[in-house]
Amino acid sequence: MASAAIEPTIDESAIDKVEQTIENTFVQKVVRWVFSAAGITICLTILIAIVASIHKGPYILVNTIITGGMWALMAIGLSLLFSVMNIAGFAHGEYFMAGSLTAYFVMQPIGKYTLDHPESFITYVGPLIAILAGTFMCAILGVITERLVFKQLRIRNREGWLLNCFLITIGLSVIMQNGHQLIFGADFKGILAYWDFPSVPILGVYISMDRVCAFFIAALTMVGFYMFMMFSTAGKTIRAVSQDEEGARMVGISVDAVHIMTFALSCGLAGLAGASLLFMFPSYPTVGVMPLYNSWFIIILVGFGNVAGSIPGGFMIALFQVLTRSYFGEGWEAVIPVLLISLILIFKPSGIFATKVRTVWDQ
Amino acid sequence: MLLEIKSLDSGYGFLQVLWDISLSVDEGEFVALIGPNGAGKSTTLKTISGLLPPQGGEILFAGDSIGGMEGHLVCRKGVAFISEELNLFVNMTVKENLEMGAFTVEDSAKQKENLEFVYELFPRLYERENQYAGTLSGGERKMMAIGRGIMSSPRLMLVDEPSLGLAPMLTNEVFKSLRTLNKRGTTILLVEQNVGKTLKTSSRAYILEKGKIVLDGKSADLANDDHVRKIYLGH
Amino acid sequence: MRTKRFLLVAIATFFLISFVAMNAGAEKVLKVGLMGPFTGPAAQSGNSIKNSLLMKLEEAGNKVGDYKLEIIFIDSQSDPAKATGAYVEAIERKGMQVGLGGWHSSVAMAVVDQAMKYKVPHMGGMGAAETITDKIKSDPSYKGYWFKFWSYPALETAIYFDFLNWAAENTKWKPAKKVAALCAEETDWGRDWNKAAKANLKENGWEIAMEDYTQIGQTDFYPLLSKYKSAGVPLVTITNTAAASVSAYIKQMREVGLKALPIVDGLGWVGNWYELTGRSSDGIIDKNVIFTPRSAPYQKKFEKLYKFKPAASAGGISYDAAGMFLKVLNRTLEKHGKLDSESIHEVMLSEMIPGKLTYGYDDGAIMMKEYKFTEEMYPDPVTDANHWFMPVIQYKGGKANIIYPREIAEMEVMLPK
Amino acid sequence: MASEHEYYVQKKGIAKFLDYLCLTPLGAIGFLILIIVPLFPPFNQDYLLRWFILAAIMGAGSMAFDFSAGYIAVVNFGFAAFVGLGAYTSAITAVRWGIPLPVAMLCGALASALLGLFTGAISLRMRGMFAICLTWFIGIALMGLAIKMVWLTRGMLGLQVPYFFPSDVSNLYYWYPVLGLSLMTWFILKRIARSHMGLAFKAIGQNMDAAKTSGINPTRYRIINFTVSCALAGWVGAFYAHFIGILTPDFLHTAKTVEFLVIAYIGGRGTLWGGFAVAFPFIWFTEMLRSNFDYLPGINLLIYGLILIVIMIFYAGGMAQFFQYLVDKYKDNPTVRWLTT
Repeated sequence: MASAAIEPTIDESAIDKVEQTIENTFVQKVVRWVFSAAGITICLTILIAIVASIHKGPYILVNTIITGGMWALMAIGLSLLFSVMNIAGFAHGEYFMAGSLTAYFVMQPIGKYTLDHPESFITYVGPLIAILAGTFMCAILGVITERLVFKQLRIRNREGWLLNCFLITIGLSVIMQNGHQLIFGADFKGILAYWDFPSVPILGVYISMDRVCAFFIAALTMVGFYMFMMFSTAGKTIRAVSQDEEGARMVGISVDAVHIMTFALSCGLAGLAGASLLFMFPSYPTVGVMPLYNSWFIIILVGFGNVAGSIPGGFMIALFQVLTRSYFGEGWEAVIPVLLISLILIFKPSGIFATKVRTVWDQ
Repeated sequence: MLLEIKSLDSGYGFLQVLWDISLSVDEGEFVALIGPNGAGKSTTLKTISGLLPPQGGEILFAGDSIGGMEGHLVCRKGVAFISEELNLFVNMTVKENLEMGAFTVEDSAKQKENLEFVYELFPRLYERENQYAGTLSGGERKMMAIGRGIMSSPRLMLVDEPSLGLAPMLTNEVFKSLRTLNKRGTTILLVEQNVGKTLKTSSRAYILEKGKIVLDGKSADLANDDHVRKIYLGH
Repeated sequence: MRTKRFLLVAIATFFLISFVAMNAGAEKVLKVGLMGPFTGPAAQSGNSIKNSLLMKLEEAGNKVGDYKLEIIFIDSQSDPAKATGAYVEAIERKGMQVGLGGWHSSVAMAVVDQAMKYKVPHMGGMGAAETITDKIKSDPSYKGYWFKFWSYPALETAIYFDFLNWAAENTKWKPAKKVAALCAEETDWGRDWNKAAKANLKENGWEIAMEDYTQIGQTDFYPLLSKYKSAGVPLVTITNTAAASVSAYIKQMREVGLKALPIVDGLGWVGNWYELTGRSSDGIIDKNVIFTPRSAPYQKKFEKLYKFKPAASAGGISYDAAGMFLKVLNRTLEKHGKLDSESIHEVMLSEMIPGKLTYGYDDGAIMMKEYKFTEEMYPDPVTDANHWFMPVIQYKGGKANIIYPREIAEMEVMLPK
Repeated sequence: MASEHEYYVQKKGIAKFLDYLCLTPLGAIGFLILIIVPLFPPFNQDYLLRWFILAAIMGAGSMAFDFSAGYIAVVNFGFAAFVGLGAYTSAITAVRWGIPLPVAMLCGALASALLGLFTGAISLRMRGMFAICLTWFIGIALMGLAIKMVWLTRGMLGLQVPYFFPSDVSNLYYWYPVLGLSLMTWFILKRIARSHMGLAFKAIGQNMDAAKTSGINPTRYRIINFTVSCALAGWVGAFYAHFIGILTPDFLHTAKTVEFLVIAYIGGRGTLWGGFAVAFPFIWFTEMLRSNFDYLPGINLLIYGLILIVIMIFYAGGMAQFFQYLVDKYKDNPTVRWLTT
């Protein structure tokens, strides 16, 4: 990985002074952020969401917030994979599928039990067990893939790594889809609901308990993920490897271990998304395609490898889609947001929140 | 003998850069490796630190063979490598970078002690504790990299071209800190192009040309050697 | 070395796989091709079709007279191009002589040409779009090579609106304004369905407020349903061949609290609809073939054999199609003393299309009173209360109940206030 | 076929003519075999011919794909959409205005070329993954449009496309045109690749910055490359449409792109011929799997994925690399040298 070039030494104290005066107050900081590219887009998105909600009804805002969270989770995993290992994953949707499949099989007996014992605490906790099972299953699957496939490639051939990995993930996706079909059949394996309670009215829009919970799961996971990355040693090693692999090796970090961890984390997040959305997307071989596309839209929109950017990105894509559906009709959400992202790409060729770290993506 | 290299061959794929290199560094020494551009100085350090697998020969560190060992394991043995590109974690703060440097140190008291020592050595880093490494100036980056190396309490420190791209004043400061470090007990193997200053600072030196060691000896002796004077010191 | 080994292994696998199962029998056989989407997004329906056809043929011992029936599977993969390739291969390489089954209209549109080209009669396809009917009617040389077992939407949807008219007159359901929102999947089926529904609704004085086409496999209908809710439409319709979509639509409709009368065409196309929708399916209006007591043994056997619930539409109708197919074969054997594409086609042309050879309850049909083709209707089956007929049904407590026509109704209609 | 090792010897007679066609004697023999083989049993059965035709179409498509992926290192991940655009344009012009089919096919090629020009132009500032994604998004958008513009494309209802020949003729009628089409695709691409333009492409593909500093204008070359690749894609697609007889938007799906891509990469990227040569055994192999293991639906795709992964891990250079290895091994043998130069 190329690290930033060493700048020629010029009068450093002068720069310090300028920087200090600019970074003086919190308010000034906020103002500066608002006028940065990221600030403008985020503010604009919020504005559009509010205007559209007033025009069409509050469901736009509610829908954006609730679906955005899950897409963001998927995209975080994808983005992490890219920034740490330079793998542009095309099989991420299949981990989503695996997560939902595991959750389905775990939820089956739990659902039967709660039907007989509706007052039991399992009614509340059971779904969480299913979701966690889905997450762990995918984390394990991720580790297996890393060891069996990417480790092998890394040992043998590091030339054209990015493209080779991309193709391998395409192959993985084909294998997992058809493997699911061969082993579990192609029928829709769905559940009725995780938490079978009446809908909750929010801003005059009725939202099922499952959705509310899915949103809270997404939000908590994001916070947890942030804490993990910022404050835990393991998270720091992941960040270190993503910023400078050689450097990480030099300070004694086992890059191999970080790769395993990253894969587990990334696939686990996809599995979590799949498991928590099982009530909406029953598990079947190709269930992951749509979430995969969405998360790709997000990471392209915000810039490759920008993990934090995936969060606003998720909400932006969700908003794009709700808006197109409301204003253009069903089916156009496959066309218009894509064209819009392409347009943004033309003007911002490396995404809106172009990453500061240049990794080897352009090989 | 802390570090002993016996007839080492190394290179990148089909391109062999080092041919039959042998050198040794004693505990507490300050040894320099000098030579022209492309002589293989950085390759030597990379091979020792485990970032590059050797193609032949032996590397012994404190009696154990570390040739072909992975980078992070070499680091755990007590070898710190400060590369030419510095390899800082640019999107982490100075403090986080230093903490990452102490990744292999499990004793938190020791970590704290190291951190205090680094801040004492480079007060500038203390001032910028919460700044991102990517926003540092060239000189500060060097200090940052050396500081990060110190954090792992290494027995041997490999330093690659610390003066590259620095103003003379800053170069002096860096050299001074290396000397302090050496006096404190850390063995140093330094690669430099600034031959004059290096020979003044180091106790012993090797001269590497076209991937082979052509000369070695006490720094003071080498400074008076005809070959060295003619080619490296320019008089 | 590694390269050499790799090459050897590659060549060995290659030959091994290509020479598997290349045997031919010497006894009298009729090679029957079973087509359906066994893989891909519609695989659940495809497997329902496949298993039902297989079951019926096996019940006859896979034999007609002294002819053994050899089964060839043709996976249409929901893709007309791939289906055509597989179909041709089945004819050319495996010697398929007669075809059975099918699900998608676009596949049928492409494959019908091959059936005609190779003179292989095919029946039991459920690709229903009117374009197929038009295509077959447009050229007499298609005649007798393709029999649809599901008639096109325009013939079918009318009953919904008869029901709506009846409901408006005879129940308390009085919509404030006669406005409807139509939603269909973005396929040949969905388009055709909406077209037919629109014509029918307009004729009955309804206005169309919104018309949407959703992607195949879409499961998020929140924005759409919220839109319907804020528009306050009293009638919503949806038709969708993917179980995931249709069940999501219904569940989310309840979540959103939409008060409109829901017509969900095709909820019953998968057997396990109640597992997917639960209580939220209560009150849904559908028009579908439903399992009558007559089909109970079939259902039981299917579930026991294949471990999932058969669908009345894909499975049940296919089961009957196979029954009718066997009847045709027996008749052919009786008439010509042999079974091949030509003689079967002759019987179909001379006895099936004129309506002489039919298949009904007496023959063991489980779904329809009688399957009958006529010169005017061909390639569609005759559609009326005594032949191919689908009543309006309403779901309640996991059971489909006929609510219209009233003569055969099993339950009082539940309508929103 | 043409090896990348060019032995600069004066060529005469047939060799010179073959060289003009960019065929090595081995390549020419290969083509001759392809011409003759379908006339003899067991290869003269219609279903085998159909596979042959499909393989030739896939092969020609993968050549066009490889032209941008292998040379300027921009993987056109919306390739199927360009193929499909050609197919739709050809079908629609033929149906609407009754244009003769060969002319309609040219219209298809033109439409794809125009879109290729546009894509090439707007993707200029992007690199690597971003350029890939842009082409991918254009593909997705095109597919969405094909679904939504029902008045033009009939959407999912499927557009009926006139056949080239009456529907009761043997597939042999299609075989020779498609072979000619492939040969022409090869000829056009290889001539360009051999010219100084081809060198520029390779330079851009290997190192954009170095190419810039050595005075190559990447803008121009990238646009040219993309346009040519897409034009040929459209051309192949148009033929496909008139062979299959029905078009659905699924034809533009990413999964279709993956099919082209897999063939091109197993063949060996940057060689053009690799994809074409591999298409025949590959299509045959996967179809065999599918039809012999029909009780295990999807097994062919599963193995397809496995092959892709194994090739990528162990043989990133694909079959062409292996071929080159063999050629290098026996390069002292005069017959081998004559065959491969």
